[in-house]
Amino acid sequence: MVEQMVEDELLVEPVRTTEPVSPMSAKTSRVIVEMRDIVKTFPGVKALTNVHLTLHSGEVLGLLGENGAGKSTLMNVLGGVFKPDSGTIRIDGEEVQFNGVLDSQSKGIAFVHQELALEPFLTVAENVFIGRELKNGVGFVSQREMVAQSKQYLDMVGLEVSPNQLVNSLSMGQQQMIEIAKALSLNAKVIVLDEPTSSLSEKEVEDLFRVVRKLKAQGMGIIYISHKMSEIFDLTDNVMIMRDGTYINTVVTSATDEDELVRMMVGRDVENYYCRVFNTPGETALSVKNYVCNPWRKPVDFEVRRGEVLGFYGLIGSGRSELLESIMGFRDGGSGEVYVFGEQVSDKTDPIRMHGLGLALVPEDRKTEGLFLFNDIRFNSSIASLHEFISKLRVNNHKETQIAQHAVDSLNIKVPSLESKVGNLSGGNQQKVVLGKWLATNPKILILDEPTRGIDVGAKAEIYRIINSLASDGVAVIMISSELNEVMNMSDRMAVMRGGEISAVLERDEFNQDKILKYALG
Amino acid sequence: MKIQTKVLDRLEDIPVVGSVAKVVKANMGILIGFLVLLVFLSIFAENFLSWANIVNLMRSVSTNAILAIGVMLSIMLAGIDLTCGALVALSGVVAVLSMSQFGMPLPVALLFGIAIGLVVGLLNGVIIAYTGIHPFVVTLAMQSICRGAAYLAAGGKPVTVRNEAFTALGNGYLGPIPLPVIYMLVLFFLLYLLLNKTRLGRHIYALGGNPTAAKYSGINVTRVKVFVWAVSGLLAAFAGVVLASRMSSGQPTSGVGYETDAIAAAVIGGTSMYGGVGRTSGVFIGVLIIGMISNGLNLLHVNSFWQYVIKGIIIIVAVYFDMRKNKGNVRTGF
Amino acid sequence: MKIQTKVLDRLEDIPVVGSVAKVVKANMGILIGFLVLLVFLSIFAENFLSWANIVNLMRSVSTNAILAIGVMLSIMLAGIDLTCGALVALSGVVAVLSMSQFGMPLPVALLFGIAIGLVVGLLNGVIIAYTGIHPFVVTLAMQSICRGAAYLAAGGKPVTVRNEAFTALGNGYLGPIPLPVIYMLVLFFLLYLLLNKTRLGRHIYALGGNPTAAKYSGINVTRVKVFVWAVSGLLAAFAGVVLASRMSSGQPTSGVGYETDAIAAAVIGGTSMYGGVGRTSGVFIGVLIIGMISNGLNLLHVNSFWQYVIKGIIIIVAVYFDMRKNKGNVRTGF
Amino acid sequence: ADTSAEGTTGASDAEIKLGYVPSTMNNPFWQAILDGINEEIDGQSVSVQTVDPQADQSKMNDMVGDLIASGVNAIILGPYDTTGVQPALQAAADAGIPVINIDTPVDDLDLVETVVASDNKKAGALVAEDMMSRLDEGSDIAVINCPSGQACIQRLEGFKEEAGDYFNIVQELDGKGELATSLTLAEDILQSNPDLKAIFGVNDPMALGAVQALAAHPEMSDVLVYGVDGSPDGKAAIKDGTMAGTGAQSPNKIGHEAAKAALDVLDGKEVEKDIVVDTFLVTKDNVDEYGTDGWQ
Ligand SMILES: Nc1ncnc2c1ncn2[C@@H]1O[C@H](COP(=O)(O)OP(=O)(O)OP(=O)(O)O)[C@@H](O)[C@H]1O
Ligand SMILES: Nc1ncnc2c1ncn2[C@@H]1O[C@H](COP(=O)(O)OP(=O)(O)OP(=O)(O)O)[C@@H](O)[C@H]1O
Ligand SMILES: [Mg+2]
Ligand SMILES: [Mg+2]
Repeated sequence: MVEQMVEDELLVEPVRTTEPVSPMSAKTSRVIVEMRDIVKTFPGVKALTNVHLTLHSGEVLGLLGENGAGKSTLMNVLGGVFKPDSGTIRIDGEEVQFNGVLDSQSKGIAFVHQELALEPFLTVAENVFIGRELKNGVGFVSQREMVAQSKQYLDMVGLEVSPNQLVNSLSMGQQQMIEIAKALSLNAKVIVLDEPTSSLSEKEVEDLFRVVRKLKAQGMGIIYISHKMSEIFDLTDNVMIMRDGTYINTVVTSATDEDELVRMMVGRDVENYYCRVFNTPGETALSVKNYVCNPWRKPVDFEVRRGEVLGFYGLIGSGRSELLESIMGFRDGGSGEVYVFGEQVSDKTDPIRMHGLGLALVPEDRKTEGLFLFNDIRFNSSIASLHEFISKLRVNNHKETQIAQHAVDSLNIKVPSLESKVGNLSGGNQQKVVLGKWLATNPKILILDEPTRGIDVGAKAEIYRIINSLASDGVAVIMISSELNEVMNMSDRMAVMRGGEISAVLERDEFNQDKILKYALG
Repeated sequence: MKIQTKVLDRLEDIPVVGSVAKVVKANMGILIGFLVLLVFLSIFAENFLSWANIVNLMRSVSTNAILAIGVMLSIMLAGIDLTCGALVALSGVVAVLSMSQFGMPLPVALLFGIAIGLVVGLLNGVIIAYTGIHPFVVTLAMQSICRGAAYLAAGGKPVTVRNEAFTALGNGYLGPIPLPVIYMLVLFFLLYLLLNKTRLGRHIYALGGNPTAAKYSGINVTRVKVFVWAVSGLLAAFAGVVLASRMSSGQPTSGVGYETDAIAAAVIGGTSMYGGVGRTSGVFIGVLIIGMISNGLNLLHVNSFWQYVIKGIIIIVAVYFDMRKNKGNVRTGF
Repeated sequence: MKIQTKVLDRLEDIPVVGSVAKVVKANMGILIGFLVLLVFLSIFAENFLSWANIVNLMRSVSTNAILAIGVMLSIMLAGIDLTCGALVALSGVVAVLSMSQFGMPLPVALLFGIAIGLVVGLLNGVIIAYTGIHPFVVTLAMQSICRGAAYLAAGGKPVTVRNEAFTALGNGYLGPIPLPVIYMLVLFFLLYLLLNKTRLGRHIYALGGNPTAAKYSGINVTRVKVFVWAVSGLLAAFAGVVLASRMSSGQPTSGVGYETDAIAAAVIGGTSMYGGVGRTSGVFIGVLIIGMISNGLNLLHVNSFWQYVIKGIIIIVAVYFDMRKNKGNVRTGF
Repeated sequence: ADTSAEGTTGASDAEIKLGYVPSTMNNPFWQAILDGINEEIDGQSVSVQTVDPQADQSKMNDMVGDLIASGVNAIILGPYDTTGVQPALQAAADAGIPVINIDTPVDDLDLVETVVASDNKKAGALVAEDMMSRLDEGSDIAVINCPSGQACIQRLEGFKEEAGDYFNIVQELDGKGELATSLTLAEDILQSNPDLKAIFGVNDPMALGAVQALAAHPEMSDVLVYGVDGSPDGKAAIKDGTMAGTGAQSPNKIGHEAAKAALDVLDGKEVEKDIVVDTFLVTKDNVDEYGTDGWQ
């Protein structure tokens, strides 16, 4: 692993320009944020080495880099979460020292974190104003005022939930929108969006972009981190590229193309992005009939065969995760007929039984559902396949290391060693660890819930390649995704969900963006 | 249960009825348990509903109530406060000694007794906030320290003082209502204001619900923690002083295991040990239930050994019902 | 400290030395505390290092050690077991009564005494696993129930039995080593095997680290929880029977507060109250430290009241050092 | 027969209800008093209601309130703290319920009808006396005390007053009134005091802890162990020769006397203000007089 990192570094000598180019679209704009020579080290990891960043008012600056390149760390420095080891930050030309999140907020910086950070037991309105609760004349918190004002921000992002609802009852996508509404409510000068669309689908992304463009027009500076190239080209004025904690370059978006960006980011060309060889599917692996997750939902039917990829597309909250988690037995209250390789599984399924039958589900929320953040890579990647190396009071350490090392190698996980704590990895690398854990179990039916959430382009191609080879080996794959391109390119067939129901199951030759969106939106 | 809840939803829009309806809805599970217990005892325990017994019951729950307020706050942060029982003893001893040994005037002595609680509470809070040691461990160790200090200060035996005004503090009445009951009600009202009307209250919910999010939201996490344990210490000391007044003496042995009843009351009242969830009204009902178990079983002539068994069973059943009712709203991370 | 750690890293590659070096490294923080205490007591407390006192010390820690194993497992799941002290009393009473009252032969009586612990532990585990009520609440309530049951069974007074074989169980020797010490060592070895050499052990770490992820990883969460609390109950009952044998009687009042010492030992030994972290060797050292505090202070003729204070301070300091050493590896979610 | 309890309503005329308020039910001593009470009222239409204040004076006060509310006719009460019990006594007086004070006299004797007590101080003194007769002046002795109980404090006081400077008390530790804890303490005491001549356990369970510890130290078999209580287990140990003596009280007799006094007061009869139940020393010489099956 370590050697590999060194190798990557040698491939291309990064083009280092000391002076980042200024956005050509905003000649009159002023510099709001200037970060220079930022250095940040964690025990054993140099996360940032002399990184610069310049942001103008009215600019949308894309921040691009592989998983673990240091994007979030740089933003955490700007957001007052981490203190840099050295380097300077200027806001509106004035040098600042942040001693915490509040300092940064008070300088007009709003931050939507990569990992959701909402209060589960507070209402939507309370979450929007957390830390800055509105007061009434007596000095007490004014619930009414907060509800009224938050409504305004929810409308802005186009989210239809009641401000009085508890956040723990919302889906991930909805929560992400709330984070954005919360950032908007700060009325900041700068807004940092760290992978805000990782669990949003097209419609919400559009809503978000509308908002971002409006803010930009108002002269706000926006830093936008994403691994989705289409978004970068859609939205940003300039793109700054980072690799291995160093600053590589800043380019004008309209003057570059995807290949160039990828090359700067990864240090090599990435070919065959969606590599999928379609074979004739085999026997039916999983068949679901008359299934309801909740008594108030209409029943759904679908099946997936060996060697095919069944895509699940839908808007956020359309119930994709809910359906498949319920079938796997992770949620109570589901009922209906489930057949695995023709054999009926009793109505009330339980996850251990399903795993035994060769099913595996890579969950959507890596932090809470996927990872043991305080344990190391070795532990995390082997926990689902213990029977392979522990039996009768004997632990085959060699085999265990092999499993972990295989995950690291095959998914190109960037880690100092197998003993690194998973909680310290970058978001994308964490996602790979979760994937590795399930691949190690050699499942016959693999359910992937947003498998490329937060994964960089290079690794995405890697994951697509793995999906393809699994399918070729006769594994039945179900892939839930909010990225239309991904589902369209990777699936044999696609189930579109809307309001908890499957509104259509489309064959590959029927794939058509408008048609799919029509079924998704209703 | 569906239907009742819906009716309550409608009622919420009517002004005064509304807030009552809200309280009832939030406490549905535990209220049913409370009512069952109430009706049962009213029928089977002679004199249970007599004014004399009600006064007696309310006075006897007041100590636990005051402790439960502090303990509840600590539990809302997914922590705990095990020091409070020992602090009851220490503060009582200190207050009494201040008068009997050092001849301080009553107000100064009271201040002293209460101040010791504040100091211990602050110490708890600071250690918890700055070292990251789990509150269970910190407050457990502090319990041992406070108990030892109480014994040392008192020389191992109860210390007494004769002071009318001091005695009145715990034994007096305001009209027909014992003073400790008044204290309890006032403190519950303050708790209500804190949790529902202040920023700090929101921050307590936030910190308990998701510490990372709280940090990212710019909440001063350290201050909230220190505040909570300091208040809990302060309240325990206040309860201790009142208790000492009721007995005209400071007993180094008093308060043993009081934290247990306070925790039980908080948890029965819907405070979640996973943090982030708690209601003032719930804790009040929890305190009443714990008090009624002991009072009621005594009135029913139940053997004290059986009381242990019955109390254990009631706690589990009560918490279970509260959780069932609030399913989905309460974390069952466990 | 950096340098030592590096030296230890190198040593790890050598076979036997390696595992010792690993243990030393993992327990660095607490080992230093342990050695400081050891050296201090060796110098100042007469007879501390005499063979007789070492035997005495080891025997006296054995009860706490056995309890600490169970309690540690429960803490590793971010839970707790507060029932164990009361179970010590209940199982002792049941074992003695089985012989004295019902004339059962010794092995049957022992089985009975231990079985009661298994039943109570299973009950704890089942309630915790199926209802989602926090272990603190469940085991606290069960503590009350067991204590009551012990009093009821014994009729409120100690029950005695004269049986040579029974008495030997707790008072006998294997060569120069008291039997309870042997039990303790065997149980620690089993704990080591469980945590390091079995799938169940991994599952315990996983479940404690992240219950949701454990569920999604296909771990039978329910079974692991039931197992842990059942084992803890079983161990407490075993400790209770051995203790009863040492006293030749079942005392319904025994074991009060034992859970506290067991928790302290586990936590000093590096078990994290946030779950997911714990080492067999650490708990062993933790048990020794807790035992040495009391034994050493007694040998130094320190007054009981001061002992409370000193013990509290040592617990905080010891846990603090352990956390500092393991910084970054230990959760301070709080 | 109900004359003096007009203040309480709801008590049925057919039956007299007595309230029994011990310091704690977790100690066989108080259980033995209850046995005495029950024997005394056997066959009469009298019932006893027991509460358990768990060695906590404020709980005791609350529970006396419970008893008053439940309409008892008289209360037999052993205070945990002689000062702190005042509000409870006052409440009973206000409700017109007579209180029979047992075990330890309360501070304000005007509020109780009579005191039925065995002298705790004397029990300690008796132990000191016997110990002095058997050991040389200046001998090392250790005490296992239970400072959380006032009876224990008084026993030790009596012991120390009687013994003066005669003994060298090398150690005084908190055995929590309980056997298992005392067992560990006694082991430590034996380690650090090779010249020890005697251990005074301030109640029998603590003394028995010392006995168990000594069993593992044959080389120190001449260490004398004393207790206070006269519990069946204690007397059995004396008979075995593992314990030297115990300052015996007669909880049984206290129970009888207290119940009798309560019924007399309710009948309107005069009762003596101070009923002393004898305290005496049980040693190997006289243990057979009392038997080891029960309390005396
Ligand atoms: N708290 C921490 N402790 C130790 N190392 C850390 C910590 N946080 C981040 N790192 C390391 O710093 C490096 C940069 O991480 P960062 O999260 O900034 O990456 P990123 O560019 O945001 O990646 P991604 O696209 O996957 O989100 C990684 O190697 C990561 O392991
Ligand atoms: N824990 C929960 N409690 C209550 N309701 C929930 C919960 N999780 C999801 N929901 C609701 O269930 C519906 C389906 O959510 P689900 O997460 O399955 O959607 P999804 O299609 O996977 O979308 P997303 O991309 O947002 O994850 C949503 O309306 C959501 O509000
Ligand atoms: Mg990131
Ligand atoms: Mg989803």
